Amino acid sequence: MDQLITMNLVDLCAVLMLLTSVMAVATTRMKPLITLFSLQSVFLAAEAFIVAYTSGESHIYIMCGLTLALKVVVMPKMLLYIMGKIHVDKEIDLSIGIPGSLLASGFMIFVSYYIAEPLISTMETVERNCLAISLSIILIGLLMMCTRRKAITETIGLLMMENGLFLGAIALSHGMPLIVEIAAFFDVMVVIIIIGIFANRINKSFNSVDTSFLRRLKE
Amino acid sequence: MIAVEILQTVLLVAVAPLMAGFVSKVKAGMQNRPGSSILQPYRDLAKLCRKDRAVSRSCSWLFRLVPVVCMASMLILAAMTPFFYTGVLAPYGGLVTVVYMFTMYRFAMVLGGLEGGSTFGGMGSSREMMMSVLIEPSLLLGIATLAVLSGAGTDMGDISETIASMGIAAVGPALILAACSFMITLLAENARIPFDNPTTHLELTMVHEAMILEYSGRDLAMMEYSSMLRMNLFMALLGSLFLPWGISSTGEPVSLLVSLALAFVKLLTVAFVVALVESVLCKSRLFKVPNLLTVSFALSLIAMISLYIL
Amino acid sequence: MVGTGIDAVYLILLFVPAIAGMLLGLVKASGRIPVALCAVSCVIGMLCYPYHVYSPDLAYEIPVGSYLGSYAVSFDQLGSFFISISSTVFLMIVIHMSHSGHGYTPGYSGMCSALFLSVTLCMCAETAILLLMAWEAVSMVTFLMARAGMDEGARWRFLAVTHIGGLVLMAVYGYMWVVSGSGHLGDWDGLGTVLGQGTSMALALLLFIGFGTKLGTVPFHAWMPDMYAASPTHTTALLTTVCSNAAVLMLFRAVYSYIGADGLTDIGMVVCLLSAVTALWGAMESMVQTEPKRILAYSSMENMALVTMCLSMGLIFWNSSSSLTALVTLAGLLHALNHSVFKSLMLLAVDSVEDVTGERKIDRMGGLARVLPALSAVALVGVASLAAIPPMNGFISEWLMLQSLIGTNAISSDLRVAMPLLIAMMGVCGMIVATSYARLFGFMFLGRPRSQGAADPRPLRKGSISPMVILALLCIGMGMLSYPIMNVVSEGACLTAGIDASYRDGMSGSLEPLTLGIMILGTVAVVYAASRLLSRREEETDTWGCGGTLDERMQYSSEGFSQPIVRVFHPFYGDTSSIENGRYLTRFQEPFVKYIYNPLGTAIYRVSRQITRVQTGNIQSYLGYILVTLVVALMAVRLI
Amino acid sequence: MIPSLAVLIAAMVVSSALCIGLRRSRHVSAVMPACAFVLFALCLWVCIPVLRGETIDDGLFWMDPLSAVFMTLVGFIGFLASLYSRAYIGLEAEEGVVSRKENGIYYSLLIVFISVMMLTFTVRSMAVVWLGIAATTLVSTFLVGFYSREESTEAAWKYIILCSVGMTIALFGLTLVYASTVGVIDSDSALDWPSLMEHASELDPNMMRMAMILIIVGFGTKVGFVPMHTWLPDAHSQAPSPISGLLSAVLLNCAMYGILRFYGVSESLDPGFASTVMLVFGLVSLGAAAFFIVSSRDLKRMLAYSSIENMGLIAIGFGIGTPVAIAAAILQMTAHSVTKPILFFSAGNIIQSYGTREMSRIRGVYRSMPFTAAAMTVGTLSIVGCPPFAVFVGELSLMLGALDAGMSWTVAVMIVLLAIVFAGMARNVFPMLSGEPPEYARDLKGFSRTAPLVVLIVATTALGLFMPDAVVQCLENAASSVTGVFS
Repeated sequence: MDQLITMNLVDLCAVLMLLTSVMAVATTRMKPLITLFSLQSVFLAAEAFIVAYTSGESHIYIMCGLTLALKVVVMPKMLLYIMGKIHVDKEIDLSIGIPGSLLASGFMIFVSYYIAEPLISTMETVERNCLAISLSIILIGLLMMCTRRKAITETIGLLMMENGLFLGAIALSHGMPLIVEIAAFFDVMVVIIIIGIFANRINKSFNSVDTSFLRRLKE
Repeated sequence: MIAVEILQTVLLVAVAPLMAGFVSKVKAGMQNRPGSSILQPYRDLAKLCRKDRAVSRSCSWLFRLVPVVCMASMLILAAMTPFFYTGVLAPYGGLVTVVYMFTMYRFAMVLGGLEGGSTFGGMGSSREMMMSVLIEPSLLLGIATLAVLSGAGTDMGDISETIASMGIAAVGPALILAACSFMITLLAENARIPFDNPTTHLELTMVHEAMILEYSGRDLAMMEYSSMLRMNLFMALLGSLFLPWGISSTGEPVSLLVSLALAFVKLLTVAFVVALVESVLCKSRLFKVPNLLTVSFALSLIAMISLYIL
Repeated sequence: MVGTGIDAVYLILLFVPAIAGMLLGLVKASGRIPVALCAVSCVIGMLCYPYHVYSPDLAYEIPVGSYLGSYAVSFDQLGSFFISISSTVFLMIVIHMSHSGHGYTPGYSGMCSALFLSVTLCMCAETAILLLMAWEAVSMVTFLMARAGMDEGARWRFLAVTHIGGLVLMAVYGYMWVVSGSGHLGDWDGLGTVLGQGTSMALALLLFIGFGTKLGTVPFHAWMPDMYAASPTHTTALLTTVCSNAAVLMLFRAVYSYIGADGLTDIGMVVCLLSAVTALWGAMESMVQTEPKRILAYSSMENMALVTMCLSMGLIFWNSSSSLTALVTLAGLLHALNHSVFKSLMLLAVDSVEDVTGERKIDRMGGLARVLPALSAVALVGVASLAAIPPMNGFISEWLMLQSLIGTNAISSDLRVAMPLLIAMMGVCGMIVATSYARLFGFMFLGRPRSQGAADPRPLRKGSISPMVILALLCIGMGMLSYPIMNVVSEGACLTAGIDASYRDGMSGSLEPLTLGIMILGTVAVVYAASRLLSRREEETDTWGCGGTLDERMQYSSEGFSQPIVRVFHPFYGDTSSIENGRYLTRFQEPFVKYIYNPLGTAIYRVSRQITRVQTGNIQSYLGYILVTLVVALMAVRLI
Repeated sequence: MIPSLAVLIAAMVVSSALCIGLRRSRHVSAVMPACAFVLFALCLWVCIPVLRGETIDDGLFWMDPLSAVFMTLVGFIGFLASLYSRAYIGLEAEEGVVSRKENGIYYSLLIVFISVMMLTFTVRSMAVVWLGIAATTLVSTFLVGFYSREESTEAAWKYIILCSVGMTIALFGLTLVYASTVGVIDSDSALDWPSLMEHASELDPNMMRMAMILIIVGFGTKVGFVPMHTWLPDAHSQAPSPISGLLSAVLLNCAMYGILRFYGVSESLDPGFASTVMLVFGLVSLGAAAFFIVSSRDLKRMLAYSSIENMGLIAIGFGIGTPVAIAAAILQMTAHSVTKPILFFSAGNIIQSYGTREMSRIRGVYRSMPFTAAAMTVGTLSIVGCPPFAVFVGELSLMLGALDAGMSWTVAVMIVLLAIVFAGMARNVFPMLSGEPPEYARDLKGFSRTAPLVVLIVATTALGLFMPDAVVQCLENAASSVTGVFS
């Protein structure tokens, strides 16, 4: 019986993560975007906690702790600090408008279900339908990076792709070996730091973080 | 049989000016004027040999070599052509070599024309070359027709022998068409009327004469003699290859005499035809000449193809 | 396997000096050492055929091979004869080069030994990798040797076209390599049966195209005239003689012995047609050029077209009468050899004339025969053999070609109806080419000098006449003594191609070149002696000018000389004539360049402009590309 | 731990620390090439036995001939690049473009970059390989964005964003592979390559197909397959020449190594799938790169496109799939890694002397800089596949492999595209070499500027002309270890 409960809970958390990423695509201002990202990380941590609790894999607890510590608390603060320093205007100008990006993310969800369908039928782990959701979160993250002009939003898109990735890792195989998890985590952190540095340099030279200025190098 | 071959060559060389004289005599007759005697060419040549020559300052050593080369090539050709006996003095290479000897003769004359830097020499050479470009294919096709028709390859002695032995069977469309094309080539090669007026003195119309304008004295004699010899050889070739009946292949004196007589008759008839054409037609404009030569080329092409199709 | 000690000594003597010359040249050693080393190699190369007679199966394999097989050389009869003739020509060019006034850098003479090395390796390579490497090296070294030239575009167009030809050859040899399973060319005989009809025909066509780029077959000839005119004359001489010999030999071996010639009749016909068009086009274009080197470029194109025509006709005759095939292949190969001799003679003569008068165009030359009799005599021999005048070697190979064409009544196939057209083509071609050579010689040496440089030319450099005299004697010698040469070449060709008949019974007429030659020279001597007996008084006058005095401008110009033929063949020439500031100019637009090369170049450039629009510079579209690729790839996998 | 490997890693740590410590002093530009040489020597000490066939297999580390080939290349080109940058950056420092501090940062980043790349090839678990490749991206971002100009910031920005996206996709591919091994291999050694190869047949095929697509697209972004190549020309043209030489010669191989490892697993699971995908990407890259080269105007961008073209050729080699073709692909990879730096280093000399990268404005290099012009000619002739250089042998063996596998259409397409590449390359490079040089062009000489070029030219000629059996044996081992035939 608890098998059923865990499946429902896991699916619930995954769906909530998907919901947050769709809403992130639809926001037009920077602050709600960051809060949505931290919300998504909270759901990811919950997911990890449930899986760890049911499967008894101890190292997933560490994963859950790390996610909570870094992605919910540290990362948003850092982003807000960067935004404050660069006093970027709150407005995110989308290149294809809200209805367009929502439709696109719907298409992405459909595609990932269509692709994951043969895999799910053969898997036996309880969280098998999380695979489709994690793939769609990744694709939506990439979509967000494609349609936003601001450097900060590209970073957040990348982080959302990472969340989808970790959801997949946890759901599919009760988490990858510990060192891999931690390695992936730190890699994400370093990437964010570097992006912060370069965002700063772009801001210094173009006094705006709008990547549409970065058009010089073309054929 | 070497004696007969030598006689044949000597005869060909000796008769050449006679034939030239005969043609001018017939033409004169046609225009009912008395005209000079048949032997006049001999006298002209003798006179020229005795006179000293004037050589332009801007001529080089080649100027003196050209007449010698022309004369030599024609003499060799005389040794190669069967006249009344199928055996020839110099059977080294068949009809193809004959064509290339004519090219040698023409090449030397063109270089001679370009010597001295006179306008007429250049003009004569360039026109001569234009005409020879159009003559060459029909000449080669004519030879190919003969070779394929007789099946005896390109050796002239064998061709005339086999065609003679084939008798009437040989007189098919191929031979007749080839003979006509060869006749036109003969006229074009030897600068006769429809293509070029041999007796003209108007430099702008000359082709053959313009090239030898610079020559004088014994060089001019050699050039004149070689062009007469060329004319004679062409007529002899026409006679012995395209109408070879009666040519003797065995050495007995009787058949030799008969074929000698027949050969002379053929030579005179061809000369008469040439003279007839000259008095009837007039010299055509330079850029009308290609049309006429293309007719000759078409004739020889059809002659050869008819061999395969019929 | 290394034969007896003497074999090893011979090979060392043949290759090591050239390698040393090359390295010395690269390291910019001063002085004439690289040239001397190259000359040593050439001399040893000349002894190649006699040495082959001494020890027939000379072969050697270098222990350390490359990734794709070892480097091995082997000398068969045909290959060693080709090497001998090419090395003789190479030696003459090198001697003339060292005496010529150009003052070539040591790097250039280093390149000469590199070219000798690669050409000789082309002719005697035993493994496919060495052959391909040597072949590409030939075009690369020629490209580098042309550096001193003026026109940049010509050089890289040459490299581009020959490299594309090289790529095609790499594919063909690769295919044969894979089918035969071994890298050694020795055991590649008769792959046609394994390949099957269709593929062997395709391979044969690709081979003709691959080598056509170097020999100048019609669609690929555009680089030739510019390259010949722009590069130094000695590079042109080497390119047109030695490299063409290597190309002809490799083409012959590839088509006749590797693929095996049976069942390739249709390809034979196609290539025959193509070479006929090339020959006609080469002849006609050489009539209207104004620079000697361009005239000789188009004449090379015409001569090489005749060679490819003979080789392709061999394919047509293959299954009907093998004696005719032996005759026609002999004609082709012999013409290639003869061509390398008289073309190098002419190019050296042209170089001396340009060096002496300092003029580039024929319209600015003239009247040199009077001032430089020796040079003009040698050039006359060259021009005569180019125009196939009887005693010379040009005449012999033309005679063989015509014999094989006329002998076609023996073959049964329905293609023989096309033979008369070929005869006619050869006739027209032969005569136009003779005209253009008469024009070349006439306007360079005869008449009155048309420029100050031609009026009082510098004296000819000491010793630069000797190689030309040797080449002239070689022309006459190969013409008169061609009987033994014909036997050697035909025997080698039959050995390589597996023809069992002798070329003699393919000939429908007899030719004794020696007696013919002696008779011609004898008669000329006799007539000359006789004419001297007559009156020898001579008077110096001016050229007949209808009363007025002629100045040099009243002579015929080279355009004027070729104008009648241009009017007769006007539709093909695409010539436009106009009067500009008092001068009558005719401009010729090469139709192939106008209709094939230019559109092709612009098409590629337009496509590349479209494709580079992908690189928009904005990161959003880059990320979009990744997203689209990912989705498309996943969907593709899911659907298939 | 194997002594040689331990010493190598220790040397890496020490030299990195040394260079970072000395980054303020003037001697760093001398110390760093010495450290690079030590690393190269030690790397040879490690790799030579491995190349002969024995594999190192203990604890975290695992090396087989394939990784040994890559590692030697990294060591060799890394050392030559650092030697060349001594002259290149030295000149920039004199001209004041690069301050003392930046000079130090450059050298410390370079030594870390080389060490990280070397480590990537020694590890057993594919996850750590992924981490290694991600780390190289991070380090090289700063090298690409070394100059403070806007263009190099933009190039670095695009480089980091696109490559991180690629690495994330690849990581998801890794997770799928891990997921498909859940029932088969116990969890802690799940992503180790040897164990993956042993249990390859029991993995779940559908999952592996999806994983393979993600990995090829993910790592393909780093390799520069065409739809995802967009960052490559910008990064290579803005980075300093020694770095762009290093990037295109060795970093692309690093990413290709990641693909090759999974290519082996996928080929033994369902043969034909991974190779078809590689063939498609290879042909698309070759085609697009050919046209890019024809119409490029910037010298270093053209060389970057030629790297894409060569990576396309290598992918075609793996796309064919037969052992002969794989060996040919590895030979082509080695040839490209040895030849491409010649072009970048001589291009560096030309750009420093002429001050512009615009090919139409560079003329007369032959007269102003004879040695660099000679190197440029050799480099161009060898990269487009003229003998006697190595790329000719690589391309010819690729063609033989394709013909052997019966893909004559692929060969035909390859020939046409190689011809266009040749025409484009010749059209751009050779006019630069001839003609009249401007007066401000000066000849740059010096040991550390000419030595790397000479060494590389000798290497590419030797690789092309003579291939002793020992080297051929190493190639065969490397090829067979890709598909895990003998391990």
